[in-house]
Amino acid sequence: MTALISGLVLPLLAALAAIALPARARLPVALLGVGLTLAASIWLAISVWTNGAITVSLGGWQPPIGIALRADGLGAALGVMTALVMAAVALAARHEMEPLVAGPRTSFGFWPLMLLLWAALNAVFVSRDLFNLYVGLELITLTAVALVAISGKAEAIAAALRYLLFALAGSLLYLAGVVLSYAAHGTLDISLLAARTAVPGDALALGLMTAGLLVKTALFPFHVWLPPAHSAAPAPASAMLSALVPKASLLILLRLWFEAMPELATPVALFTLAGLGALAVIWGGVLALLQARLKLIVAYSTVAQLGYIFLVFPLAGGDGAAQPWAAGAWTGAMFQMLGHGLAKAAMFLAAGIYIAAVGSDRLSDVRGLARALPMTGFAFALASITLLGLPPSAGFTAKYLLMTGAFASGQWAWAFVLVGGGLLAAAYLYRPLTAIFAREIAVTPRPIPWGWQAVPLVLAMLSVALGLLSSVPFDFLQIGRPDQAAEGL
Amino acid sequence: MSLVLDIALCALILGVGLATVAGHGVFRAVIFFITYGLLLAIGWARLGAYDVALAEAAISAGLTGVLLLAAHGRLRRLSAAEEAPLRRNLPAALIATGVALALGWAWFALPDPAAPDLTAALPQSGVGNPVTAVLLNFRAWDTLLEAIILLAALIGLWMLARDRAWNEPLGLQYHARAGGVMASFGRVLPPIGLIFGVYLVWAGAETTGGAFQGGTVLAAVCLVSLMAGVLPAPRIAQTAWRAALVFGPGVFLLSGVAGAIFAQGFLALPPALAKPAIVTIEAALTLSIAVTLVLLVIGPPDDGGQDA
Amino acid sequence: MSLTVFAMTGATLVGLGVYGLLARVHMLRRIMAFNLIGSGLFLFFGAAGARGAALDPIPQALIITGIVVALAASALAVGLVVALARSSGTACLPDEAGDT
Amino acid sequence: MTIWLHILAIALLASLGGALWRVWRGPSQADRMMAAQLIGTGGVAVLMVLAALQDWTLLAVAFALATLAALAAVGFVKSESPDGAGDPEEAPPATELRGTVQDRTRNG
Repeated sequence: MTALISGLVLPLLAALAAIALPARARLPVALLGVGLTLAASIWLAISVWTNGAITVSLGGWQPPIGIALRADGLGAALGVMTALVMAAVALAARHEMEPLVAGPRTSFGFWPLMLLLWAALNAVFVSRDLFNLYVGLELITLTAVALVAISGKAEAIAAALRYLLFALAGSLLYLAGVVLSYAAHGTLDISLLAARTAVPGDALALGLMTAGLLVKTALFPFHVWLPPAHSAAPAPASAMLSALVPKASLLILLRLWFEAMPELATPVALFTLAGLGALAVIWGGVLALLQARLKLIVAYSTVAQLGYIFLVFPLAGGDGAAQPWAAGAWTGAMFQMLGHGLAKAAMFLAAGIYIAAVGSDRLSDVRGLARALPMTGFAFALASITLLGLPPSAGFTAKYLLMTGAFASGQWAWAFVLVGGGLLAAAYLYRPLTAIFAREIAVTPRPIPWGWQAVPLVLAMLSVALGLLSSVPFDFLQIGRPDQAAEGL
Repeated sequence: MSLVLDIALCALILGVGLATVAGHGVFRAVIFFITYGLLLAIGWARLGAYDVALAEAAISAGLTGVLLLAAHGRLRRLSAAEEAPLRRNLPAALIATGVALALGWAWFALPDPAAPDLTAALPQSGVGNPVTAVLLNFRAWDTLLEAIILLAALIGLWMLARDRAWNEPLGLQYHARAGGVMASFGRVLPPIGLIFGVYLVWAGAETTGGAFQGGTVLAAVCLVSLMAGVLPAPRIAQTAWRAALVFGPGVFLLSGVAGAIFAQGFLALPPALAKPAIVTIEAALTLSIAVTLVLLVIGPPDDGGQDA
Repeated sequence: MSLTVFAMTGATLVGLGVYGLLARVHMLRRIMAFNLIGSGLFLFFGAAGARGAALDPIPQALIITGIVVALAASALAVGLVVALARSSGTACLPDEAGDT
Repeated sequence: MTIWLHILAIALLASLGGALWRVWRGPSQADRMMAAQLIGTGGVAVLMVLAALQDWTLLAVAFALATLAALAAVGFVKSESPDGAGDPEEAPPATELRGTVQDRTRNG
């Protein structure tokens, strides 16, 4: 329990201290907060591994009166992934957000916003209360929008405003569903809702919440806000926005469809969700192919990569949940969430290094930079392996498990999406990789400290290691899963 | 007769809502929006939700209105307050009708009310006002995050300042004729508002009131003093202001941690100590909420210059 | 009966807000439309919470939280609109400034 | 007694309807704002009647409404001044008059 609460309290305290303390104390206190929260997240994962899922009733009040928190395998795993990405972001931001480089405004705001975002993500990962999740999502939204706007450029302001528009619309849709479900059942707790007496309004409530969360997850066709927002933010902010923020709304979606109201998962609904995911894979890939800037390619690839995760709905949801292949498909999708997070953060941080080195992320300007900055080029290439789904990366494990589920359940069509998406990813990553590894250097880069260059490399290596050592995370992700799908492959 | 009253009130609310959406002119819409919040507060009074009525009157009708008025003024000076007239938009009308009908259907499909039974829990909560018990005790984690959200919005707002204006005072530099109506108003209102705001926080434990409502009233009088030029505009660099921002959430958070160490868990309040603990937390929160709201309304530092 | 009147008012307000959000392009309009949707939902919620024998305090507390969250979001949105107008001279999003 | 209070509340709401017409009609921004202030006052009156009908704690709501209405009026006056921070008492009368005429042409 202490580990769970520490993951929420420590980043909040560090954020408050970073706001109140004078400028010279800001960076040390923020880095201290990052280190302690990282330790708390790992500690939480270890306690979940040894003791199983951890449940806390806040203030000693049981639901439906109070709010319950619960760290299961998935929540704790996402917490560790978030902690690793945040630690990497902090190490990169030490250089990029230095007052002399970024100016007093950005160097003031970045640290509290980052820490508040972290606290909100951790809060969403463990919350079991639909309204508390709404509050957590709103905190994520406001900090994320501010992080988009932080560069102060005109296109960043427009992108942030569009992002806020979509995110608030999504919040209201979600809130509408929450209102209906409390009005009908008198509880907001996910576990209590699972045991409710079903009423006709439930389908509407679930539909509204799902629609809102899809907007926030930027699933096709609600993805239009994502690429401009993620590419307009400074690189450390983009890394958080792309790797972490969509995972929060996606996790709530999974909790709703697999835990709170699994009996409403009709084949048509599940097919629609996965169909939109498949379209996102294709459409995001095609648009990534057309971009001329590194960060935009990476941002469009987020649209595509998030699409894969939605294949979990028909492969492991509804009637399929009790089938032998469900656990594999479910874990595959979770591997995709974790692997994509690590790899995408590595890519954005690498792009940040290029921007710091040559002042631009146009493919024509980053040509040949692998010669001058070999570690960064290597990091980008390693992260690409995960996005492509090549062995031995986490992306490979994810696609392998999803593919097995598709064949075992006889839903062959989804296998084509996995293969086609992989080919598209190869096509859209080919251009940046050939540019970075070209023989001639287009622009002579400024020197970049080794400590900074190593950051994306470590993240990219972690995304590969997750695939190499997949059996431990596989078992870990099963902790606290809903009972019906506990029987594995 | 009370049904006639409610129907008349709802008709007014709907009319004002329609005028806000459909009428031409952004300024007109802003004014309608202010009256909308006001009528809604009366609606909450009719529903018996007095704490909500207070929040609606203070926050939606009051602060949001001032925020929008100030924004309209700024946009007009940037020649961005004009808008194209509303054209007929059939898809939007269909979606909107669909949403309204779906919600209307959901109302009639609701099963019998199933509110959680609070009779055993309320006496343990330390306060007599059940809404305060929910906000500060049963669901304190929501309320803590809510205070943090206000703070996050303020930090986000400050990020919209231009770099060269960062060290300027926050917001516009208000001035008024010394001894004029505005300046006298700025001196007369604050003492009254101060007492009323403190009363709302104190009363909130047992009857209508609370930290957010009281904080809003305090913010309102503070804003009037600022606008009248009685108070100097704050700067981000001033540590006292930043400390005031984090004081309330900090006290709330640390009292939660104290609950984890000395009582049953995070945010737990032992029944014997619940009342003083809640009043302390509310007092600290009120101060921070008031300061945060003031700074949210006056906006980021502004040197008044134009972008190229 | 009165509760039904308030609930239907809430549902209609949500519809009005949705229309404003989709059909209006000036960003201050859209911020107001958001608040309309939010308050309509809350009105519906408040009416639902008043159906039982005693008034349920939990919806009231959630609504107060929601009102404060809406204010925070509105304040940030208003700041962004002013910043947008300062940098681009319009209070509409780039690809929508021309139409409607 | 309650029936009379109900009738009084309905009559006050009807008067708010009249003020709302003024907000719609304008024509100047000051007209609309003054009408909104009138609605604020009327709203306070309605709440006081409701306080008599339902619960006296509603007086706190009425008082909050009155305080915040004052803020809205100040906010309006400020945002209408040329630099957004001024005060009509400071400006020479001629400028103010011209401003009003412009308002009328813009909104009329």
